[in-house]
Amino acid sequence: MTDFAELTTSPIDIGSVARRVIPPDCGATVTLDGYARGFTKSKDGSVRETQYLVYEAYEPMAIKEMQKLIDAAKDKFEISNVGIVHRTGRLEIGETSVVISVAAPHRKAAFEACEWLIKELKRTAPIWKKEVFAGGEEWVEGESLPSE
Amino acid sequence: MTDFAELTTSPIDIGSVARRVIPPDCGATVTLDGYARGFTKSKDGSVRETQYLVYEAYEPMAIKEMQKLIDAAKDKFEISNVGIVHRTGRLEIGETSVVISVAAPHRKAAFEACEWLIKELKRTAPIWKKEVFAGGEEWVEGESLPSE
Amino acid sequence: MKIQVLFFGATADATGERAKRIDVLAGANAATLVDVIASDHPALRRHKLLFAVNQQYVSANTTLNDGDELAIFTAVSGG
Amino acid sequence: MKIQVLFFGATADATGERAKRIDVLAGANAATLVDVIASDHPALRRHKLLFAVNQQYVSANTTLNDGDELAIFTAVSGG
Repeated sequence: MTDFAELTTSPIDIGSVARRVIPPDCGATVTLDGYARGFTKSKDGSVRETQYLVYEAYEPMAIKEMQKLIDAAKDKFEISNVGIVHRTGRLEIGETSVVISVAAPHRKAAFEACEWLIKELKRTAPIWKKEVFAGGEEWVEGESLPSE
Repeated sequence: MTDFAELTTSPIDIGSVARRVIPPDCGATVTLDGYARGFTKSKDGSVRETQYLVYEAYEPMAIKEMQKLIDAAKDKFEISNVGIVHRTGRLEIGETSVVISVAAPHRKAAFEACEWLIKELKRTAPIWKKEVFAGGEEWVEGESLPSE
Repeated sequence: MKIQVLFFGATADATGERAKRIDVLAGANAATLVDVIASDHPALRRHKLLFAVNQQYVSANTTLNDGDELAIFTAVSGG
Repeated sequence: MKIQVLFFGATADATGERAKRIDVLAGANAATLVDVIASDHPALRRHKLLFAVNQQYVSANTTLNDGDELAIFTAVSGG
């Protein structure tokens, strides 16, 4: 019944994240489930097959940044509860990397807040993704900077 | 890996619905989880406590209408897969009544399609909700008509 | 001609039935059937009604055919 | 003054370290520390760098204080 921002090295169960944010006065939860893609586009436009991913976090700061996002979302949108769980360590293709669940009395606010939260999380949470492919690996560098 | 539209009298596991729509080329799934509210507002504006809900469906037509919505959503938005599961029968407060999961290469389309699908499902799928409260029960009549 | 009429939720409560086979003259539409049924079950008229024939939404004045399945129900409230 | 410097992902690979205590003169900022570290690990300069002091984003020219924790990393890519 409270908000939460967590990192975990274990597989994430989407349903249990969604369940934890549900207060009895709400009608809807919107959940974003991001996961490891099997194919990624390189900077030169070619598509390559990813074997697995590794996520690394600056853990205490990542938790703080996620908590800040939750506070900001609750100011900005009419929502009741937010839960964010981001996985770290090695992820196989298809495994969930991040789940964001937003409960709200009206679903429109839940959709808007969830979309805003994932956009901001990708911009500000100090977490990095390494793609491991046949013959190499590469830390992905984000496109936008937190101050932008 | 295919779309699905189902009715069930058993509890719905959100995570397993979301998992079923994930193709390997997608990066995000957006899931709407609607559930039985504990309090509802009557037409006169007063709030009353609901004890439980009963959902009834015109089953073959409900499945057809949900499948039509999936087809329309896939025409309208750049999405890969859609899963819809609606529960029928008696639901306790807090239990999930409907789950809609949309997988897409880009999350924006998944958010838009999921929001559109729940709005349309509430308008067109032949399913009715009965609220049972202390001293009575009432079939809820929708606000808008499918032809509107 | 014979029409298989189905009721759900509020219309099932209003008529006390979930399904009923009704004989009507050729040319009948959903509105005709409501008139027939409401003569026994006037409570049906308290609701704004929607119609589906063979699991497709239709308007009240769509002509029915022998063997059609006509569902009579109120505005939907799933989700 | 002593600064605890942390590296993650690409910057950990570039420096071959995850954490390093560095002694610098008062008045140093993140840019100063990058100069010190890049003299041993020039690969660090191949990246556009971001900085956090005591787990808050700061710009490269923010003056550091004794005992600060300075994280040096590339644009984030979680989610």
